[in-house]
Amino acid sequence: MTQDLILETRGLTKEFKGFAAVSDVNLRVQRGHIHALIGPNGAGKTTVFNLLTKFLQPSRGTITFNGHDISHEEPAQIARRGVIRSFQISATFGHMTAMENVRVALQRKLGTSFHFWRPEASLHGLNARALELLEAVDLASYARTLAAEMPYGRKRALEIATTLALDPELMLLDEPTQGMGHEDVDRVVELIRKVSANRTVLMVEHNLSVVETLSDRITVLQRGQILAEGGYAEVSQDPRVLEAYVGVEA
Amino acid sequence: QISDNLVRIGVLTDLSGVYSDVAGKGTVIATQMAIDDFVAKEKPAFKIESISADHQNKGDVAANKAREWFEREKIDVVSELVTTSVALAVQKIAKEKNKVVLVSGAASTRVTNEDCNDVTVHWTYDTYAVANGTAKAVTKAGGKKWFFLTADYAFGHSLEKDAIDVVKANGGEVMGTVRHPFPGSDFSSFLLKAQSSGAQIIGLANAGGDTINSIKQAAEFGVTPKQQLAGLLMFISDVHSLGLKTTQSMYLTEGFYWNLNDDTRAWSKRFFEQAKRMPTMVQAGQYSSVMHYLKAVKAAGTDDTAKVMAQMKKTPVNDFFAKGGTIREDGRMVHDMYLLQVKKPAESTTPWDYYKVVATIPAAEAFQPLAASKCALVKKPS
Amino acid sequence: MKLIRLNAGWLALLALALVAPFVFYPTFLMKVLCFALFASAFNLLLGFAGLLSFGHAAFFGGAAYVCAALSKNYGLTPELAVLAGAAVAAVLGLGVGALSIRRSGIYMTMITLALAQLVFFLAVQLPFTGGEDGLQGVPRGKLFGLIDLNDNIAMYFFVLAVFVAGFWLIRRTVSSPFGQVLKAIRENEPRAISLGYDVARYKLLAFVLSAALAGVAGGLKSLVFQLASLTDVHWHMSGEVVLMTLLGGLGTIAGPAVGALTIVTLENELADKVGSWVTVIMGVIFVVCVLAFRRGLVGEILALRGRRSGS
Amino acid sequence: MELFGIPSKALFGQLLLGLINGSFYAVLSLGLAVIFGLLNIINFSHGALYMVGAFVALLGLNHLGMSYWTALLVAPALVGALGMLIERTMLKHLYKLDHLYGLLLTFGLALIGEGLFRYYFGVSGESYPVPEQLQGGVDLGFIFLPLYRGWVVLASLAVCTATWYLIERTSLGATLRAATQRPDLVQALGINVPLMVTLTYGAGVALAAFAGVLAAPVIQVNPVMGSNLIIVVFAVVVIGGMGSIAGSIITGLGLGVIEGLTKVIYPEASAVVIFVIMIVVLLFRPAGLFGKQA
Amino acid sequence: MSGAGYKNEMLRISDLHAFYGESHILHGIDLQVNEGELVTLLGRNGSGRSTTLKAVMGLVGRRTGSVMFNGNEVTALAPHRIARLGVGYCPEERGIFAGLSTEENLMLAPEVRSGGMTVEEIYQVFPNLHERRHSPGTRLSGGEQQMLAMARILRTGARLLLLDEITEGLAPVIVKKLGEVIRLLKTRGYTIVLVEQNFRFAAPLADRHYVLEHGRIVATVQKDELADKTEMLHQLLGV
Ligand SMILES: Nc1ncnc2c1ncn2[C@@H]1O[C@H](COP(=O)(O)OP(=O)(O)OP(=O)(O)O)[C@@H](O)[C@H]1O
Ligand SMILES: Nc1ncnc2c1ncn2[C@@H]1O[C@H](COP(=O)(O)OP(=O)(O)OP(=O)(O)O)[C@@H](O)[C@H]1O
Ligand SMILES: [Mg+2]
Ligand SMILES: [Mg+2]
Repeated sequence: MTQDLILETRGLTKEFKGFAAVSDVNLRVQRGHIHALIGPNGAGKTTVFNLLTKFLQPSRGTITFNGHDISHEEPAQIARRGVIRSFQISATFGHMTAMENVRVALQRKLGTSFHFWRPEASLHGLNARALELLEAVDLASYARTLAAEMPYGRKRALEIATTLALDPELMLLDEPTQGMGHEDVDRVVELIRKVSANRTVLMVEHNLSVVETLSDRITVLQRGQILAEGGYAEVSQDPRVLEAYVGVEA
Repeated sequence: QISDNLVRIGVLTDLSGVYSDVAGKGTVIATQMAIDDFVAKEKPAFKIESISADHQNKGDVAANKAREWFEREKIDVVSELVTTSVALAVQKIAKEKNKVVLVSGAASTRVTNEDCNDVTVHWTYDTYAVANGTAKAVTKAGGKKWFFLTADYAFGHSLEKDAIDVVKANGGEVMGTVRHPFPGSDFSSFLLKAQSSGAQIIGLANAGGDTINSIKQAAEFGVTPKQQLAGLLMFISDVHSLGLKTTQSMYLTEGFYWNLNDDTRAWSKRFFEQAKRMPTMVQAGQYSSVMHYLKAVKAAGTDDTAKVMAQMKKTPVNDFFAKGGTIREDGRMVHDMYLLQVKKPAESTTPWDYYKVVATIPAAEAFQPLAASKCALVKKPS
Repeated sequence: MKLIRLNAGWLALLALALVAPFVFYPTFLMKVLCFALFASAFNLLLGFAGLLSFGHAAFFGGAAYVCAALSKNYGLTPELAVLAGAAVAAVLGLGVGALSIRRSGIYMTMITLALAQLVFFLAVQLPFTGGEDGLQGVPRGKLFGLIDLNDNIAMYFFVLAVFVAGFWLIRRTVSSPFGQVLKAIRENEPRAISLGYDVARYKLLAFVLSAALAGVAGGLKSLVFQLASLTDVHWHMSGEVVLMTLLGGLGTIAGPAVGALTIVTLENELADKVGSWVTVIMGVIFVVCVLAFRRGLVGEILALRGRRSGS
Repeated sequence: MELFGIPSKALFGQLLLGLINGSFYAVLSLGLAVIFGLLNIINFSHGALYMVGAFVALLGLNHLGMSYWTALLVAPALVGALGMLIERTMLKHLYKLDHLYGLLLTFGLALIGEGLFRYYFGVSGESYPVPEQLQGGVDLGFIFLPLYRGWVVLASLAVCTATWYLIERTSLGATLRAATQRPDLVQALGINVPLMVTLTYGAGVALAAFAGVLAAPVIQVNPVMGSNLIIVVFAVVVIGGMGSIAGSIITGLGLGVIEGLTKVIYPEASAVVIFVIMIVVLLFRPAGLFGKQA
Repeated sequence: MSGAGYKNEMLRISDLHAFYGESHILHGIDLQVNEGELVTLLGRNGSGRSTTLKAVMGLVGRRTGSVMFNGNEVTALAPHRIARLGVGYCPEERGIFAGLSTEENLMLAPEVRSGGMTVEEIYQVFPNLHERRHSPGTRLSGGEQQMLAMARILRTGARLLLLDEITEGLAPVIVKKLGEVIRLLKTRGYTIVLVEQNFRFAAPLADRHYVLEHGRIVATVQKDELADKTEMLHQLLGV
């Protein structure tokens, strides 16, 4: 069967001093899917993200995005290709307002980011869009608040808004709902569904209900290797998965 | 006649830096002594004030200060100016403002050579005088084979050159030279080279801390006394801080030594009472130059720069510092210099009794001959 | 003219600056302006990009030498000489920046310091710098070949004009799109990368800008004092500019200038009176600023105002 | 036999001399590394305290007739105490802030120290005699090695090894390493971090003082002896990469040797060689030879 | 309020206020924990639960009010003194030490009391840690780090454990295991304050729940009241 793959890895491997955090992973993400990457702690999920975005150098293997081999590109380059990630531990610009956080992402497209002679006013054009994005994650009320002063959960939301600002082709979300209150979780789930409309999402998630509701396809990692792959129904029945992940002896 | 009947003397010296022992507070004291003596003896009709400032050996600090003194403080004469960079910088400004400069501490011959001008007098010594003096005398005395340890910057190079010329001129030979970084702290490697060069004399073409450390380490590595050191620019204050044990039997040339004769002893004793140290040649020279300037002002009855300069140049200098010294057209005050050898600890009987006077270098030979001068003021028979 | 639109406060200052030379000692004012520009340039890097360089003397002094040498030996007109100096400083900045930003934090600081020391040794040894003696008697020359700058007042207004221009540029840079990205990088570098920003280039540009402006300041100084010397490249100079910025207020627009004014005044007043204590006093100011006065003069004032409007 | 056009005899001599200077770099950069490793502060006053160490020895000798050997203990003790005072009264308040404040504070302290000593002792300084037990030297054939220089190498090596062992191999060391990363948390786990930090800083500067005493008989003791040296040591530290204690020691010695060689081969460059090496290292190994790669 | 007066009280917090710089986070917390009890602090993100724990350890910028541990006031004490009285703190962000191996991390905290778990026991409970014991602490995965942070304080023999979101980001299998560990600890008579997001995890374990909102305690729910009060809890927490 031929599928339209947006991202594909071949034999992706990362070793840390002999210890293989990720070994020989062939990941195939289909365009338009919400693809969940699950697995026990230490399975290598975050590491996979770090490899895909080149925050870590693969020991072996290739990564192709839209057909280009990106195995040897710089993190920033990859981001500019439209692969944007979020972080497992929230990452915002503490001393900038929520608005500015989002705007910094938006501004890159203007291509004026090296123009030190332009006035700030030249960015005001982006405020409207920035506000939209904040509304999308219910942060409109925080627009003028410094990120550092927002509660953890809201920071994560802001992070997603910032990621969205770049209108990425492929979004990598590392545990987007980690440490969130439940209604925050639901909000984020909604949000992800909304934004996934015209793009691909690859996310690491522990909250199985979230995985269930969202994902079209699931890859289960264990000890750095792919244990199972398929739709939720399939995977959740797979005895090995139950054993290794949910911890139910089958 | 004399601008608001007041003569103001600025002492611009190094009060906190490397040369504060050579010049520093001592020159301020010497200046005040000169003024007091002058007032007491000559009973002038005009008032005299002196102010002093620390130039921290920084050309720009000095330039800035001098400029301010001339423009705002009505200073008639700036004096001392230890370290060449400072002297050169101030000379330029003084010329522009047409004020007198009395250089005592600066070493480079440039002051009265390439950079000479008609408002500057270079009083106490210069690199030619000390390097030449030592090199010539030592070579003549049989120290034919030289090796030079040279600070790697303009000043060191010129010291080295002056000395090498003389050594060669007197039938000596140069076994080698090595350039050490400036400022340096470890000279052992360079001394080792000197040691293996087979030279009898190691000429130290450096100054201040570098000289001190080279001497110290030469002793440590047993370079001395097998080989002899010759300090091309050294002051009694250096010998004092190094001690006789390490410096013994070194050759050096100075323009003044407190223990030359009764006059020098008498003055130095008075100086010592205030400064708690014996005077260096720079400090003695400072007194001498200021005194000469004041006398000239009195004689000329004006503090107009041109007139005073003329007066100073036509009167010979006769005091405890210089006998029959004269100021040349290039601004060089020529006087006898003294080739000295540091005593062995045993030979030193009283505190500060450091030198044996090996020879007196007559004024005529001591300084660079006008013939060789690069000074624009020197009328060459063309 | 941009500056004028900013606000009455700046206007008043400008007016003050225009009459100052007729009241105060021009040379002194010029020194202040040179250092004010130097410090502001430095602050662009430390205050707004969060990069502490301990080697800015290299740019300041390097430019001073170049500017001095050119106008002394080749009779270049002052404006060109200054520009040439700035250009060289920018190139130096490119080199030092490219090397030092490969490491972050205090490491980068030490690297700048070490590289600056390298420049210092070069200045000691290269023939054209006059080594230990420096370059004296640098002609101020005729601005654009017309206005004779040997007249202190004329020189002052030249310096003032350059300062205002430089100051305005810095102010603009900080709020520019570029400034925004710098801030983001300072706040959270990995995140900035993941947004597609090639952080090294932004830091580098900031470095070059800062170096070039420091160079302008250095060039001006060499003309004002008609002298370029080792002082300008010595690490003490690097320390001094840090002190000025710190005292005035890190990351504030006006702070560095205020700091420069204060320090330069202090030095002028103290030099004669207390001699070697100057170093000690500078040290004490450093310590006090770091311990008790981190916002700096301007920072404190702003904070006060903030608190008032806050309550 | 010749190498670089230098009789190997002379060459060995120069290598040995390099090693001697290297020992100073080693002890100083070690002190810096210890302090940095545990307090995340670049101790700019390290040079000044090295100078103070030398002066303690000198003044002790002149005024109390304190022997070199006593000085070797007393100076580090005194300076260490001074360090702890500094830490308790000043540095302590900076840990929550950006590290650069630590650098700036210690820079200020360095200025103060240097200024005070200049004021009281002038600049040309005084020389400190070599202890009589170590006077004279041995002729190794390729060089006349002053006994004292030999002692310098041995003493510094001993001190370095001891320090390394303490930090890398003992559980105390482990605690110290943890404390630098999250002092508040380590403290919440029941360890008296403030005390630990104070002692560490004390120890670090004591090392500087120790180097100062070692240096006193070799070079003129003066107020500026530290300030120029320290920048070179910074370069050494950058080259080594402060990641590892052992690294800073080895780099120190190694660079001393290389510098020594340059003095024979191309003296003019000996002042800058270390900085040049630093550049090269930065180009190829930004984190330094022993630093943890980013 | 909490009827468990007969047991001797271990921790009593009264009118506790905490600040981060300008911002006032806790507005007068009152709660009390008796020996052997397990209480949870529930609440939405940013409600001040972590801050409460930090305040007990003296890790917040500024705090007022009183914290009594075994009857002595500890607000004046430095964190390490508080810990030495027998309080073990497991922070929200785990705080594993980069420079140290997993094992060194584990052995870091000094034993404040006898009767802590032995290293062997700990490795039984957390096999991953045994596997990675020689690798640098921060090279552990998020989850592994969480286990380590937890394990670390079990060794010291502390009697009062302050656990902040220990299940955060953990796979269900691990969460289950942690549940067992907590029960084990209870049977061993440890006193535990548990900050939890995961109500399902906390509910069966706790003797009492405190619900925080905006730095205040807005509800206290005893184990036995759970049934009736679930409604309230639901709309307070949105479970
Ligand atoms: N270091 C800090 N500086 C300033 N404000 C802070 C800091 N840490 C937390 N806060 C604020 O204090 C409030 C309570 O934070 P806390 O961490 O206690 O929330 P929480 O109840 O633990 O929720 P969660 O841990 O899920 O974010 C939040 O508004 C948060 O923004
Ligand atoms: N930089 C590193 N050096 C060495 N080992 C590492 C490094 N980063 C991760 N590891 C190891 O690789 C394995 C996978 O880590 P990773 O963070 O990818 O797990 P994860 O699936 O994200 O777990 P979690 O869900 O807990 O975040 C872990 O065993 C971890 O110890
Ligand atoms: Mg992860
Ligand atoms: Mg929390």
